[in-house]
Amino acid sequence: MKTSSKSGLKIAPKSRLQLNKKKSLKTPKSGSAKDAFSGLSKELLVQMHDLMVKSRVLEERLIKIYRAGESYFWIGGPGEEAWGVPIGLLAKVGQGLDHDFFHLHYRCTPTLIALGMPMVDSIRLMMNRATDPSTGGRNFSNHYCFPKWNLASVTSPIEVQYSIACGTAHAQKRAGKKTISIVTGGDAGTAEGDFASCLIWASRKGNELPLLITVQNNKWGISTCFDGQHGETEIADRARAFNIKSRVINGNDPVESYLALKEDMEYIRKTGKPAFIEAQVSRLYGHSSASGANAVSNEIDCVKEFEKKLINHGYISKDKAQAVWDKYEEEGLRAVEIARSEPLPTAESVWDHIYAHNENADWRKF
Amino acid sequence: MKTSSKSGLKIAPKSRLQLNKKKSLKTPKSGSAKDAFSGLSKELLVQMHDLMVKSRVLEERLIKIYRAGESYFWIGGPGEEAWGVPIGLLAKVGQGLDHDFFHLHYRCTPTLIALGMPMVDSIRLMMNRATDPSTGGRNFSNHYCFPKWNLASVTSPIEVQYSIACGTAHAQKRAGKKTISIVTGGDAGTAEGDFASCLIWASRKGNELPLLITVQNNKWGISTCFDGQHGETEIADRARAFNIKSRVINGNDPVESYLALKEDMEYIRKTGKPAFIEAQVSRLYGHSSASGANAVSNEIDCVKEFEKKLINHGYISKDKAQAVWDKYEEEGLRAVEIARSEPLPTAESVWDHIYAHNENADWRKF
Amino acid sequence: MSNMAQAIRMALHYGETHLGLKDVFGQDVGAPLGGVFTATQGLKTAWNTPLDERGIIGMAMGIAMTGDRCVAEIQFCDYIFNTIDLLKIAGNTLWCTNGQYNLPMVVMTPVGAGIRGSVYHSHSFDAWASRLSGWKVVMPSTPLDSYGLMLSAIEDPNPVLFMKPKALMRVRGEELIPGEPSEEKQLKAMIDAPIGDRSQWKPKWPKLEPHMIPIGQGKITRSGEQITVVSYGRMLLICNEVADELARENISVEVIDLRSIYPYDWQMIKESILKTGRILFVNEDTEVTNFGEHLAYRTTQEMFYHLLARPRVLAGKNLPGIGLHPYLEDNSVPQKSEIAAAVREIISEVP
Amino acid sequence: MSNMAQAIRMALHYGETHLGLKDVFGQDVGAPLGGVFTATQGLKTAWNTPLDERGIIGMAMGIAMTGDRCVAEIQFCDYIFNTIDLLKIAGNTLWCTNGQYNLPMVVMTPVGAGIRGSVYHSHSFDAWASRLSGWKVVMPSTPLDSYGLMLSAIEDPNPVLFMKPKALMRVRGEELIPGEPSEEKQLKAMIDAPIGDRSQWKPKWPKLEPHMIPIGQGKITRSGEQITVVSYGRMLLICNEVADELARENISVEVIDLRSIYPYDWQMIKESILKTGRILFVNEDTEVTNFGEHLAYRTTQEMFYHLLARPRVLAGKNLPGIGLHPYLEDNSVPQKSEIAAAVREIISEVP
Ligand SMILES: Cc1ncc(C[n+]2csc(CCOP(=O)(O)OP(=O)(O)O)c2C)c(N)n1
Ligand SMILES: Cc1ncc(C[n+]2csc(CCOP(=O)(O)OP(=O)(O)O)c2C)c(N)n1
Ligand SMILES: [Mg+2]
Ligand SMILES: [Mg+2]
Repeated sequence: MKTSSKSGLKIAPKSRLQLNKKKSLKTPKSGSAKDAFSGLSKELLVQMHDLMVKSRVLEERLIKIYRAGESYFWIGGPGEEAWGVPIGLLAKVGQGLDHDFFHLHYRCTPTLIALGMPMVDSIRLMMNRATDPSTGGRNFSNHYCFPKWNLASVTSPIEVQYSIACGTAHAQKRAGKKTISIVTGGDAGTAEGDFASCLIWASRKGNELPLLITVQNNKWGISTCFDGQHGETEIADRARAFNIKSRVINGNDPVESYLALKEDMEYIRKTGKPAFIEAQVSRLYGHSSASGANAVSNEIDCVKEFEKKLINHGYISKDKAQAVWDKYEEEGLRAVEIARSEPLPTAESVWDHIYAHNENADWRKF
Repeated sequence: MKTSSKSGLKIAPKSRLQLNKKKSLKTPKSGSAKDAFSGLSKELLVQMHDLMVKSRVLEERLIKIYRAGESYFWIGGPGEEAWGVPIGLLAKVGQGLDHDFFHLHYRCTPTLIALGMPMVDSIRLMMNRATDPSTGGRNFSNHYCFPKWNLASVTSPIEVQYSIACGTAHAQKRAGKKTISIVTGGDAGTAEGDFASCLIWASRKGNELPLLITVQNNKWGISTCFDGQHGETEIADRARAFNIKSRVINGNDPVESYLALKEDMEYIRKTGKPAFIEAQVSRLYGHSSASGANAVSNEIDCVKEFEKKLINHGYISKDKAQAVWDKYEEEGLRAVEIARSEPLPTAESVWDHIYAHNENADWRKF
Repeated sequence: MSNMAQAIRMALHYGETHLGLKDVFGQDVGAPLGGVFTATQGLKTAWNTPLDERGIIGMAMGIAMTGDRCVAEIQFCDYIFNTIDLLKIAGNTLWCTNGQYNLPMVVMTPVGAGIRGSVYHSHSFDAWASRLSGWKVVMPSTPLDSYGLMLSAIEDPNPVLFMKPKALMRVRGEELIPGEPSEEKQLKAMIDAPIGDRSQWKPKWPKLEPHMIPIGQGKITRSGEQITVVSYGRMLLICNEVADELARENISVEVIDLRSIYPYDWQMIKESILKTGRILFVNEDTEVTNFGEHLAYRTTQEMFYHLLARPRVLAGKNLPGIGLHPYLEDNSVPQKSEIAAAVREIISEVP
Repeated sequence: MSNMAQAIRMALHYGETHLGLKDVFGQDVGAPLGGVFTATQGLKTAWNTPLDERGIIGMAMGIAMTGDRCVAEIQFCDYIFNTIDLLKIAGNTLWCTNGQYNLPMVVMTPVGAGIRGSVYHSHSFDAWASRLSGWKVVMPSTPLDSYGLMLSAIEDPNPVLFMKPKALMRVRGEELIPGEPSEEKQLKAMIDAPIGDRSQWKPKWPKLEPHMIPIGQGKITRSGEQITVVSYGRMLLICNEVADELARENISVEVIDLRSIYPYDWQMIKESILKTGRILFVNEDTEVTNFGEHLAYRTTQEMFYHLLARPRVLAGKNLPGIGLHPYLEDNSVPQKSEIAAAVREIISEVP
């Protein structure tokens, strides 16, 4: 008998878990391009496309790194670009109570890209480099942390971010700078009590919190599908019960996402009260590398759809669009090379940062 | 300095915490007595009055025992008689999956009385006698446990009964005997995640549970009042979000309680699906002995109100009513004497019943 | 002299006026009650939360993430056990983020038996807490220490668990809090909420002075030569009593109030053992996988050749709970007589 | 030979066909996945729950209250820490009701490091679990033991925590499960779910025989004379390897697979120490307030005058988490070389 410790975390690696779930593709609305994109400017649309592609290319690069055996585990956000990018674009970004706070789950690469994270920083995390700015090689891919953007550390335990977010929102309300906290998470995770806690603490009459509560509903929790696990018609109904402004949107549409997020962020800043958005999104590479990280063919690909629509309406040419993909493909490749050449965390460093200012926490040295 | 260990648990003993909260008393409806009591039979009404008085007299006896220094702590259910007695009367009572299960909180004396618990058993618990059938002198008053009635042990930690109740309901559904589980708890406790868990697990589409979920809303959690802690208009709104049959009732009215419980229990037995009732009740002696166990004057006393109504409608005479109080007053006094003469738990018994069949659990004997 | 509840209240007041403490919150922590042990009466930053321990810890973590200082209360440590995952996250956030997010938060919670509190108002938490890496963990035994440790806890950039021995909340100290009026009655009139209607009441705070007790520093409460007894919280006071009683028989007991469970004052323990050669660790948490066993194990490892007797741990029996009747409770957690007996036994052990 | 995942699956199948097991549930435990480690594939009683650990434990407690048998899974023990209060209640219900309600339930959960699982797929739980009074706690190191312990766990009238060393889930044993076909491939064809569409798949179960391993019984996996090494789970296999390697140098190591953490086989440890005089406890949970410290403390108390060296504990470092990069993980939990070094050190200690 032999213990295996070489391969990364594997969960039933080869089973195919996807049920048929192809949603009908939206055909571009007739009328002017402006109408088709609800009046959003061409610049913004092209920027969103650029960021969505960048995020997608990056995630696919991470998967390739995993497949090449240069990382132990992949989890990430392909399928959430149309939803995640607008969040990063719309928030008031910076450090401290004058800015918005982010409490994101592990599919948040699109938001990070929109915030300005260079690809290499995601790859450093994926490849557990000492230079990984989020965790120093300590944690899984997509477990980002950037205090300079008020981005709380992404945690593996599902849903805990929902109650922590109430704390930053509370401090923001007290500071009075009209800043908000934003929390994201999955549909299955709403079964944890922390989701209910968030709704409760955010909506206390007279003590409401400036909190944008969101759920990315991809209809899956690993292998378990939404149907059969939920009694509520929409997850948003649970927020409505608390008299929270709530809606369900098509998170595969960046325009709808942008407009809904914009309106709700403004509402929160103005009223100091919470809002809730359930965004229907896709999960384009299955749950994680543990389930194979294989591309699925029966869910909407928001990046491709959006690109097609931009091309159809003449906002971008096919070639220009392709060039965006190529540009990031190259950036990704270069980033891998950079990361590969960087140092690994040292064994002794495990004792670092247990206490602030590296105060000793090793009892052998008390 | 000296450590004090003689007095029982005291919480800010002498502060007076009640805000003004007197609700308007209902005057008896005009019309026939049958109408006034929604068609319930005189026998049933008189029986309910009898049990409600018995429960009240018992609780007031427990408080006297506390004041006399013969117990360390009191908590209980004066103010929940109109709600708790019908539960005990309507359930299918017995042991095992052919019968209903009870998961009650610590104000459930009325239900226990309706189930047939003799006063002395409550007093044995209050006085920590070895003969206490619920805990053998190990736990606080009102922490009842009677497997012969499928009555799960009342626990101190708030709200955990809500998820445990899903388990008995699940086993009941599988057994197919149309029996149900009943769970009760307070309004403040609904902020715990377990309340949400219960709604989720009970209402899963296609996997619904035969569970009567209830909340006794007395508008208080110790010193904290309802207002300012809740965003939902009614607690029932939270159950509605899960498409659970839900309603709010006046739990100070035994007739309304009886009819609502009857209808909902039948609905659950028939459909195998959950139902939710929020019952508005009073808390007539404050939270517990820790806050003084003093009678409050600004909340409806459901026993007195019901008795008045019965007298007004000629269902019982003043004298007969008084006789009920006297009968139980005397039974209570006798029961105290019985309990007082009974043995106390022994020091060595702490090692009993850690494992089933008293298998040794003391590591010194491994 | 103030009792421990008043001392903590004064520390929190000092915190909100001098140390940037912005929130003191928990179940029944705000007006009108001011905490089930009155430790938060009259504080301007105190507020009542929903009945949701997980929400309370999450709120504290979020506040700490913004850099604001807060003290969150779990009403009884008996009810903290549904938050262990969050406590672990609070303790590992700095480490997981490679030093980026420290969480300067304080969680306070009453612990221990001694008030006939039955199964769910008698739990201890020190053994559990000692397993929460990334936290600092303290437990005072006197009002002055609770004042000093609370100030240090508020100032500390790390999460600090402040355990309040509930049976000591109304016990008065022998030392004045700096700034406290010397008259007990005067203090009471100034800072205890009145009986009855409190809606108009406001405390009159004394002019308090800072008094920081560094986390990680123990205190020798009785000097002795023959044996070292290490304890904290409620048990510490009993150990003091035992030492005083045995002193009358010319048995010389050194008592160390550890005060901090993590980081702990190993140097103080070590020096004392070098002197006495015999050691007893006393606490009331359950005995299997107990923090005292860690200290005893370490003693065996590092002091083996200095020991005149086996290191000993006296802790709560490994039972599922502490029963209500005194016969049960008293046979579940260490009693004075048992501590005295253990001391005698260890002293009479022939190496 | 089956691997541990298959062995557990077969035990659960035996349970549902012979021991009245009615529910096997948890996140992704039912079809189509059958558990993140495939340990519940093809079981007729397996079902998927909401993503709610507290709900899972509550459900198990309720089912047990009715007398029905169930096995609940927490997907990774890293996610069990929000249920400690419920686990405590499951453990104290019989005691609190003075013997009235026993809860015959099994909770199984993967534990430990060894798969590069980073902070939240590397936690251990044995030290924590040893503090849950009222529970029985087991951790197998081989497929056959996991089969036998699971059957005993299902039959036991008490709550039993069954820890699955996740790094061993795909490791094959050296002994056949009674009834298992001798051909590995044949077993696979019979009970492993196919790749791709599984909607029509049904397992063909071998005719399994009962094989009960009493909870509380250890097993000597290597006989030796110079030192006793006590471990369990993943670490046990490494201890075996160390014993085998040192045997080549004529160092004689006795290895005990404790298998049950509570109740534990003290008689076996004691007898072995009487023979060897030297003892090392190995586990991968964090080292402060560690179950090994309890065993070491007890050894010091009861065997002091038989010891030729200080009892020693080798456990995980007291860190907030286990980092992803191998350099971090390998410096956080005991490695083979460290175990071997500790053995050499203890053996060379001069009494
Ligand atoms: C508390 C907790 N329980 C279990 C897990 C294991 N786990 C990781 S992801 C996942 C499914 C999450 O589903 P959902 O919330 O819908 O998010 P999605 O992955 O679909 O975006 C589970 C069960 C976990 N990480 N944390
Ligand atoms: C988990 C938990 N937290 C805190 C407490 C302390 N506590 C006991 S009763 C109570 C208030 C309960 O209020 P509610 O749920 O409304 O029930 P009520 O007492 O009003 O019937 C609190 C906070 C507890 N018992 N359990
Ligand atoms: Mg999902
Ligand atoms: Mg209430």
